[in-house]
Amino acid sequence: MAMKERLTKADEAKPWYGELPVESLYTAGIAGEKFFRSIQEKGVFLGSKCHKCNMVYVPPKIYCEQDFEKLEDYVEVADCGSLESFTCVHIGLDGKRLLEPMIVGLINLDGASTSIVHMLGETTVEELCMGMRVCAVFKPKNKREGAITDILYFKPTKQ
Amino acid sequence: MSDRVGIIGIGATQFRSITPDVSYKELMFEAAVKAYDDAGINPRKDVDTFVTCAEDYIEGTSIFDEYVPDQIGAALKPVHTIGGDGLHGIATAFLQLKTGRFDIAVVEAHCKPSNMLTPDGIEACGQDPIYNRPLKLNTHFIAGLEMNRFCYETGVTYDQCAKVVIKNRRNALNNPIAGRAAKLKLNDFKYAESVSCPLTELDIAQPADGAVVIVLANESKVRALKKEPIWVSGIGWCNGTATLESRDWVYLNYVTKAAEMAYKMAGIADPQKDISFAEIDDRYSYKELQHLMALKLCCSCNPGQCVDNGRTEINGEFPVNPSGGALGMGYMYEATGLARLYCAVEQLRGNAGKNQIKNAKTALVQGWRGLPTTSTAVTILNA
Amino acid sequence: MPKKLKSKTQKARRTRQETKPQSLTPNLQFMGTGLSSDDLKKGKVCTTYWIGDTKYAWDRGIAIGKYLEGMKHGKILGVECHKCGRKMVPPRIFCEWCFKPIDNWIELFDTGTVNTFSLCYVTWDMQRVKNPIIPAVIEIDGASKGMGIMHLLGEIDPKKVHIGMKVKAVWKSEKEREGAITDIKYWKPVK
Amino acid sequence: MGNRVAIVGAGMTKFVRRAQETGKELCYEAAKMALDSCDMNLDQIDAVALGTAPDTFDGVHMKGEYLSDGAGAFGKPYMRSYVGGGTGVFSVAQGWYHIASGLMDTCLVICEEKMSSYRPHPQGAFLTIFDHTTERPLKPNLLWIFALEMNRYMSTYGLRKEDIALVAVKNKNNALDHPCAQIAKAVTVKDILNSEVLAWPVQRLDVSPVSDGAVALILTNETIARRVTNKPVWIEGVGWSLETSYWTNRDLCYPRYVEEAARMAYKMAGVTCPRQQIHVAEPYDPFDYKELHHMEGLMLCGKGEAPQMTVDGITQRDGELPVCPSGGLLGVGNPIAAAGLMKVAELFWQLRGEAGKRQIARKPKRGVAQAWGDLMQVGTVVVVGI
Repeated sequence: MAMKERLTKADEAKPWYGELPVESLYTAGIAGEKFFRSIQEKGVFLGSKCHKCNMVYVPPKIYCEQDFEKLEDYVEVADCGSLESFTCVHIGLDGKRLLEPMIVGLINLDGASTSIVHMLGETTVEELCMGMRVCAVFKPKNKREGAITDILYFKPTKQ
Repeated sequence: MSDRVGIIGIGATQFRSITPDVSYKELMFEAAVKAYDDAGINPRKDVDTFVTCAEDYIEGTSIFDEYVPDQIGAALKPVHTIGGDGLHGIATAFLQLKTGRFDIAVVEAHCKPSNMLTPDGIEACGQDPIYNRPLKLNTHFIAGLEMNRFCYETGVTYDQCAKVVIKNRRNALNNPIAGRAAKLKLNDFKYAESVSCPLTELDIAQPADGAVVIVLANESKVRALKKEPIWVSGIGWCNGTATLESRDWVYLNYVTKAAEMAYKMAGIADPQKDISFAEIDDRYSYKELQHLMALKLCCSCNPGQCVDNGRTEINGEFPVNPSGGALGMGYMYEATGLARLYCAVEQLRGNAGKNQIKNAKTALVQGWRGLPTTSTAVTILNA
Repeated sequence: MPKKLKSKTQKARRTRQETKPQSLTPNLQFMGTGLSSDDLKKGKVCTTYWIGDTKYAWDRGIAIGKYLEGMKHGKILGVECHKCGRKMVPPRIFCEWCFKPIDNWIELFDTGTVNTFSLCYVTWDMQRVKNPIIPAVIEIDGASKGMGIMHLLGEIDPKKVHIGMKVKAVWKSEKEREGAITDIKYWKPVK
Repeated sequence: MGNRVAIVGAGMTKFVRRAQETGKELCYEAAKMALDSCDMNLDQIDAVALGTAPDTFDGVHMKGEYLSDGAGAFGKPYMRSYVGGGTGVFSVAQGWYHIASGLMDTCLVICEEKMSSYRPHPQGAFLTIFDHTTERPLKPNLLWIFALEMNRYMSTYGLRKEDIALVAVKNKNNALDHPCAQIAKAVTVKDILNSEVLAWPVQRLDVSPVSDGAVALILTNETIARRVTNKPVWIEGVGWSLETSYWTNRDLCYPRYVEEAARMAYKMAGVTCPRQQIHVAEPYDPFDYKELHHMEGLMLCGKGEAPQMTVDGITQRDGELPVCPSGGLLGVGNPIAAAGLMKVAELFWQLRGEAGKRQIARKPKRGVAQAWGDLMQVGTVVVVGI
């Protein structure tokens, strides 16, 4: 033992309770502003295109993370795409089991080089498969507020 | 700079699921005393620079580096924090020693996850606040997405992932400081509760409390102290992307790049031949396989076969996590990589007891910073 | 009384004449978009809000555990290192300068001297208060010189607080004490 | 011993109270500007060293990881260092050892802070820097420790607030010439003494503002420095030191940790008489008395002598030893880590003669920048020269 002294009674071992009080207001940023306003107003996904490597970032960035070009060219991409991966989450943010599991997908929208993370709806996890076609379902226009939750979920489409 | 860097002292506490008998300072003090005793040095006189690895949210204290100097003997000395895995700390100490301005460096990492009452809530604060957090998902969802895609593309089966868990937790039975040893069977996985399919409870390394301190020195100092060091012959670290949207979910290029940097420095041409064993990150069962693949340490294109044919067992051709890994010893956030390194040094010194690998000469140690990051560090150690 | 500093050189205190900002070199362009408080309040830009669920139960451990237990009994405990001779508070199980375990526990007095203080008119989250909060570093009697703890002063006219003032702890009643630093309500001047 | 390390490029964003840009975007703007300033691109960067202070400000756990893509760390060795308020200047030391080790040829050093994210007021985040058991229950305010230290400093040397306020007057006026300044406003000693008392002796205008911003530097080894610029600024010395966290056990009137850090840096730089050999200083000035405190710790004057130097005008831009010609944190703004790095960027511009209207009269050959942080505990020092 590296220490001279130790606690020897179980009731001497006690914790002290506290928290990190963190409340934050995050701005969506320059690219995020364009992305969310386009969804809010037109129900259209915007990406930013790098003319050096042809990457189309969705959600957009003001820079290409690979070659650091400034991205100022915003392009519209489809609101449908293919399912790159999915999972069914059973544990909530509080660490407790959820009554209703949440299905999450990784969706590569047509025309985008990256894949957006969002909920999957109107489906069950058994029905899902890799590469499946899914489309965005938006909130009604008057309820949108310029956030990622303006998209309700993505749902599978029959081809 | 031809001067090599060697590890001359190691110290660690027991890794346990809770440690109500000591504060974090006392936990660090214990590991530090052991390490300095092992190195035969006095930290107040002999150490030139100290590096600690910590994250504020894990500690519950902002600017946590305020509270590190006293208990590791570093008051009024050059000390700083790296917001990284313990192995990033080793890389920092390595760089500092290589400048030729320092002789002895100390790296410390510790963790008390048992003190986090809301670990899921705390980890969620690591998600992107604009695009991911509003979905209000438990951070394990990222591992679920990744495991699903990884298994789909590589053909790794869930059983093979389960075998990683069985191997590591069994290895931990013979590791006296491990806190999560267990004897499991494949059948146990049938009843394991799903966390984020296909990920189950048993696939996730459960947290443990503990502290690790490592003492490093440059070659001339090693000679002066007449120590039998474990040499750090290669080091590499690398980042992928912070955003979930633009990352590759199967092939971890950042791990490959970090490994290549370390291999090059250590003069390793064929990692599978030149390295005797590996201690790598296994925060999640599939991660061990994914990391093996990225480190170019698996025998075929399907890393799952490495567990099937027993290649990664302690007595196999290429033992992986003979210590028990994070699955068997416990996941300790920033200290996880240092725990791997600690056990690798014990192996190379021939002190691994029942888990001792014969003729262990060269080890690879790798750490990953956990979700949602793509940040890794790799170290090559030589006896 | 503080002395007035006089300039020894010809150059007295100056204020600038020119006030027009100018860029470093003509071709440097600095980016950054400033927002007003209203821009955020009125939703002129897209934002998200998050309340962190970050709760902890920190293990008090050997040293602080015993310290707080002492508080519960109306005592201030310290520790001693025989090598450097320091009597320390708050207690720790090691001497940070000698890097060795401490030698023994000692009971200190609940009186002390104000090392420094402030009259604070804002709370921790910047709410204004009318009567100042008076934080101070109080050197505890019985400990080595300079060994203080941070605490609050009370029962005193803010104008009369001064460095070097002798103070005494005002404890909560035995029933109210719970083993916390707040078992001392505040420190009041000793006559 | 070691390889020589040079600063060859610098970039920064404006310091603003609330930035629309995300932290990542601020990082990008500063990094891109730094790269452009020396005609380099990201491919030529071997490693990225990031500095940023508490995660609670940006409100992101593992903030270093979160910022990585904007900081140009994709596929690169990347690490975040952290010593509270001292981070900004420390990050230069971090970049230095990356290159001095011989492992890297070039390193992008970048610091970012977005304090405005914290609600309701960024000051609240500082509650959590105190010890969770022995101090936080008293609901301490960040201003306390400064007020306690300032009071100790004033009473030890018998100083008046008027004389300390001169620092704020000088720095806020200097900032009028800084294009990135958040609160460029001419003030007088009277304004400061009449400003709201927050935590006596600390008043509203004694304090630097909370800010959002980012700063970046490009560091290279000697060979590359000679290739990309004809005006490299050399990192001659770095030093850092962390005092005990038992701050109530220390004498608060003198920053020993700054002295230790300065000694380390001066030794490396071969500086034996700082007052003669240093031509321009950028000590950390989140509060006006702090500049004085730190000038003493940096051994630019004797203990308790900094106020007289200020009164004598020696620290003015056209004085013998200009101090904080940038405008410092008091004038330009205080996005914690970025503010520290801004000081090194200022020295870079001053030494190259590119500081525009802020250019100091005497042609400086060597400068020192210093930052401070934690519980009045850490000193980080960088000496640069041409």
